[in-house]
Amino acid sequence: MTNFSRRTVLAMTGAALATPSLLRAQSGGTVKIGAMLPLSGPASIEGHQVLKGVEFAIKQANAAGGVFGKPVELAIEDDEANSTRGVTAVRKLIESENVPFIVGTYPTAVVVAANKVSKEYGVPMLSGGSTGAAGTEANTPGDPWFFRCWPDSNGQGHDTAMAIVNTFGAKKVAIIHDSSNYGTTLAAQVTRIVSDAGGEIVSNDSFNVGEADFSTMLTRIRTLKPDAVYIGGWAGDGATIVRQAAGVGLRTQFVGSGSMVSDDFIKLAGPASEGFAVATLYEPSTPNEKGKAFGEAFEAEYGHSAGTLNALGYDSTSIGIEALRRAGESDGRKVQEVLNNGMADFPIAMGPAGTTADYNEIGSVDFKNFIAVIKDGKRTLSGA
Amino acid sequence: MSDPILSVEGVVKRFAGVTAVDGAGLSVGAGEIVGLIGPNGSGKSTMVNMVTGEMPADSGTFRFDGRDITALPAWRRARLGMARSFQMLRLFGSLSVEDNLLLARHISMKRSMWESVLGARPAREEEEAVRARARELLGWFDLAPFADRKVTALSIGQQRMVELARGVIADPRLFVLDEPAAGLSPPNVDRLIALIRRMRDEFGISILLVEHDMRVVRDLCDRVVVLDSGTKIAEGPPAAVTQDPVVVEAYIGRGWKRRAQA
Amino acid sequence: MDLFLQYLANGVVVGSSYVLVAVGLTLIFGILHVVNFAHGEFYMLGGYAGITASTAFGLPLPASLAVVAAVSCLLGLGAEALLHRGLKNQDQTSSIIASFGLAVALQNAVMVTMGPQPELMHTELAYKAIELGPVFLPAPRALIPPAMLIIVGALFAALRWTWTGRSLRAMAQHETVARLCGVKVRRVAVITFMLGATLAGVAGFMMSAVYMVHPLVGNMIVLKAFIVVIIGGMGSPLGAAAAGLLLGVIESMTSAYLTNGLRDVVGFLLVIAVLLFRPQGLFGRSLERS
Amino acid sequence: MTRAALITLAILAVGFVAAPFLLGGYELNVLMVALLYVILAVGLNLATGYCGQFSFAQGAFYGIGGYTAGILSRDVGTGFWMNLPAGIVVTGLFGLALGLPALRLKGHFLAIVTIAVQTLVYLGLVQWNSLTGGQNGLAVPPIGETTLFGVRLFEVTSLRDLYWVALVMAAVFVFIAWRLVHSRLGREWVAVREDETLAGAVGLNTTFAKLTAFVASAAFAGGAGVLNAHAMQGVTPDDFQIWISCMVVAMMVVGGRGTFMGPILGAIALTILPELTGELARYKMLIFGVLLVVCVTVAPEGALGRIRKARESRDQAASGRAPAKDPSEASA
Repeated sequence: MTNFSRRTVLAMTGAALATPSLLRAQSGGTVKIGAMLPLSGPASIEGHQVLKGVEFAIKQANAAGGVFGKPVELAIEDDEANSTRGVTAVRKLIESENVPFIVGTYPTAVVVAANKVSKEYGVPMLSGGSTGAAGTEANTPGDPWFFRCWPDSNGQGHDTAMAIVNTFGAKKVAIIHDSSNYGTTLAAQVTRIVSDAGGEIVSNDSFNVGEADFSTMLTRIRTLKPDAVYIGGWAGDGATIVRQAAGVGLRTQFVGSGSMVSDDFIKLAGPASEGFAVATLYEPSTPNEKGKAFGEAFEAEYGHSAGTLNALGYDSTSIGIEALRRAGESDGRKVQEVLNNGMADFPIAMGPAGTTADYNEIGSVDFKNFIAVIKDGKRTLSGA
Repeated sequence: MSDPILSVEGVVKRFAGVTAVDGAGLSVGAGEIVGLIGPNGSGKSTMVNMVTGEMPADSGTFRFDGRDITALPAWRRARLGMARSFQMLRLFGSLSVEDNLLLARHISMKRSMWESVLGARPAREEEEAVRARARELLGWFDLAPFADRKVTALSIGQQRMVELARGVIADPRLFVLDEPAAGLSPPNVDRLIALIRRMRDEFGISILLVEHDMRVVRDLCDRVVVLDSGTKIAEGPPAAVTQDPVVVEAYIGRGWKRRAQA
Repeated sequence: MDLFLQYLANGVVVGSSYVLVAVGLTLIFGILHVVNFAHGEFYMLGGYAGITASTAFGLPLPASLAVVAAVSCLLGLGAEALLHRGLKNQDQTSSIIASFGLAVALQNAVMVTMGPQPELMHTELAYKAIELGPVFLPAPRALIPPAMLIIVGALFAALRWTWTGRSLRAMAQHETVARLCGVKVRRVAVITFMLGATLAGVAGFMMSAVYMVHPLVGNMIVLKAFIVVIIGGMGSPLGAAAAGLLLGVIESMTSAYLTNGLRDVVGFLLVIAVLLFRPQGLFGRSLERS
Repeated sequence: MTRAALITLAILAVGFVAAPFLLGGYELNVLMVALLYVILAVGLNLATGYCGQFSFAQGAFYGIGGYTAGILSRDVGTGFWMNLPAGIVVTGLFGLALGLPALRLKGHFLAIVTIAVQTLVYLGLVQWNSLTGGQNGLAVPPIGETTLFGVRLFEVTSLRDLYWVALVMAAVFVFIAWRLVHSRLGREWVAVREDETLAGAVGLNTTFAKLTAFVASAAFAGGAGVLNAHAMQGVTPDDFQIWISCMVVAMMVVGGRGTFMGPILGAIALTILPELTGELARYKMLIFGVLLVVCVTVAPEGALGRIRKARESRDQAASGRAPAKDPSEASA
């Protein structure tokens, strides 16, 4: 036993010590970039969608000849939507894979913890779906290390609220949101702005992610006769709510949050999705040329049209790759400089026509969200 | 005889409508070995479990060493000086023989638990003393070579001895033995009888003995209490009680009748 | 009042769906003393099997149902080997850990093969509705309570009047005695698992026309089912039926008259209270805790 | 076992002390996380492995420790060295509260209550916005400068410094666990696990034993939680879901519950191994699930328990069937 346990421990210690050298073995023929996303755990569904956009961007870049004449290779880490794991993952990507930038991640809390570390190393991060304001607010103005090429959830909340009040002329608004960071912050923002604009919030309900039945809540909301119902959360729950609302006879203007309008949503919500509106960062029918081209190429590749999460993964990654190309070498600090000052001319797929990766001093790109409405089972842009 | 160490009066215990013990009582004097016998299902085990506090009684009073212990749980009764063995052997299976004894001695250790956790010298010395005492006792029970052995590695007969040693090490006033001879070979039963007598004679432990083996009862007991259907049907010296026609009827008569019915 | 009835009806519908998942769990828990955390995955896989059969292969409803039952039986067979036979002579909590491992493995296997996006079964029924006085229910929802009644009724009858059913109940009482009375323990265990898995699978299939199915859907389902099993008293299908309806209605009323955010909290508080003050469950007879 | 355990501990100690001089930040980070899990698993082992009281709430206690640090930092302005004892005490009290149901419930009923408690704590962290900051969680300052009576002692700034703090804390907790299980209290825990009725019959206060086991177990998690909060400079509810509890249970089970070294090695192995999956990362969780099932079915006593069992049966064989022979029978 004594011998055995000694041997076991030695083997284990040995394995632990040998790890770095194994992992440091760099492949010479490629340029590595990093991505960190929640691929398991509570946010894995979103993580996988963002990943698709990331992979598509790399595919395109490699088809166009890669960077520095070498193909781009993705080093991917799963952060499990957990800050502790996220910090470890960032260190691994930077130390073991020597990546010059990291696309990631989806949960804002993990972004905040991980970006502290990546900044120490001098490696910038580009949002992998995190939209919470806290991500960019943690940046030092003028020297951001976390870049998000779309407005934060406050911007989305603002645009949504304005659409509810102005485009749809709603006076009485009911709010439903999930208890995630994303849903909660959006709902708070919409509530504030609708009230400021003279609207009345008739109810405010939260639900826990994974809840499947909303019928009672929706029945109660029906009695309040709202002009509009706002849903903050992810697409699956949004589709369920819209379908169940039709089931309980609640027929009014539904407005959702960013990632909700997608073909999946229409498929899942069925005819109940008719008239559903969102303030969104991306729409395949966008007037934005880059976005249109991306949408077509994406659909040709994967057989379904691109959603917001695909688009933002794509944009963050292609911005990163272009910044790397302009930096001239695989160096995180140089890439950060380019991102901070030298990308204002680079068009992106999201946002209105002519949107570029023109980051402001806290690393955010602010543009007006589209208002997308589902008409005849098709996604259309309102007023575009 | 002075005041009894244990006196039990008017105990009633019902299980889902069946009355297992119905107003029975018994007492054990200081230094006395009292047998508790009766046919199967007469309520002996229930009685024992109520005496030691494993099972609450529906009514009745229990006095131990002049003190009313009716409301006390088993562990408080043990701390007052009541030890027991179990009909179905019960030992801390994953621990060594010595540790099994040690645990039974925890109650009389003077040093606080925290001194033990901190590893303070007085606590360590006390534990060493108890270990020495455990080894001494194990020698007494012919178990010295097995002190460090895991208790389940011992034979059933040896495990019975560990149970006795566990009771003795606590320095109890009363030792309740629940069928200690069950499953022992005849030579071992002889040894058991000798050991129990020595426990009383050398350590002054009073004993309440539940037993089926009439030889053990005859050889050891000063007095015998006979239960049948939860009531006391006889009491007295073993020789007298075993001649009592009521007792004979309870054991043999009914047994014979039962056999005839089957 | 009309509104109250609608809330009640919603609660009954949701509660019935809990019952369907929980009856299988309560059998496995009550008869074999296996705490099966993979039960939510039986539900999830039933949903996926049904959707694949009916959508991808275009099978009619009865054939899809047969596919779901077959897949579930296979799952039950495998789960029994792992969680019951494989863990003989081990303490009670081993099944919790092993079934948790099984749940993680199944979830991620589905995540890898089917992808993370939610799926929904489309039926023509979705566009029909039933109105009973003031209560309005879409057809797929309205079908859940009667289906629950039929399934639980059939199960109850089978347990009562068939030899296998009696064997199952005997096992729940005392395994050794049942064995002595000629009950084939192994066979009963396999049947219990297959039955439990099939009930969960069918529930997942039916529910996939109402709620969505995704790889992680089992997490919440299994917790709700455990709440129902404990409130109802383990091993009691009728207790589970009553408790499931009760939980559904309580959740509905919490959502209607308190706040929706507390909906899930109520169930867990109820479980802790029941276990502390009435461990045999609200509807169970006293059970020996050994 | 004791000698082997000491040798193993010594080897581990040498490895962990040498690590900062040999390894880069990533590997050091992994080892620091491993140390946090060591504290969690060793703590859980006190209640579950030694005292036999199953708990799926270790992740909740981890969170309560972290949130105690977060709330104190925010509302009182205290630093790490004040938050650490506070977090341990607060979490210990929560452990006491969880111990109360354990006085009445056993086996899987207790396990399910702990699952309910874990879920409730998570929902509480999410929904009690004013106290916990809801989904956004709380920011926690770094450990930073440490002073004693105004004298600057040292400063924790880099990962390396943090690692040392974690290593010292883990060593202290492991030492405390060692003292606990080798004291009278630890022996009583084992007695309760082995046979609660018998423990009562020999006069042990089983209520006290169970409650102390739960308190100790939770207090360990609380300590780890405070350190994690300051190391991550923040706490969010998602970091303390039931998933973490299950992970800690897995570490303890895979290593060997009720053995001293098992949970330590289990925690280290299950933290390091997933980092080595490389190309298999996509199947990481799938592998983990299968591993858990296999481990419980094939070696339920865990790796170390398995080794110990093998040694015992070998010893028994070597001593020539001694237990079967009863010397008293021979002499009679």
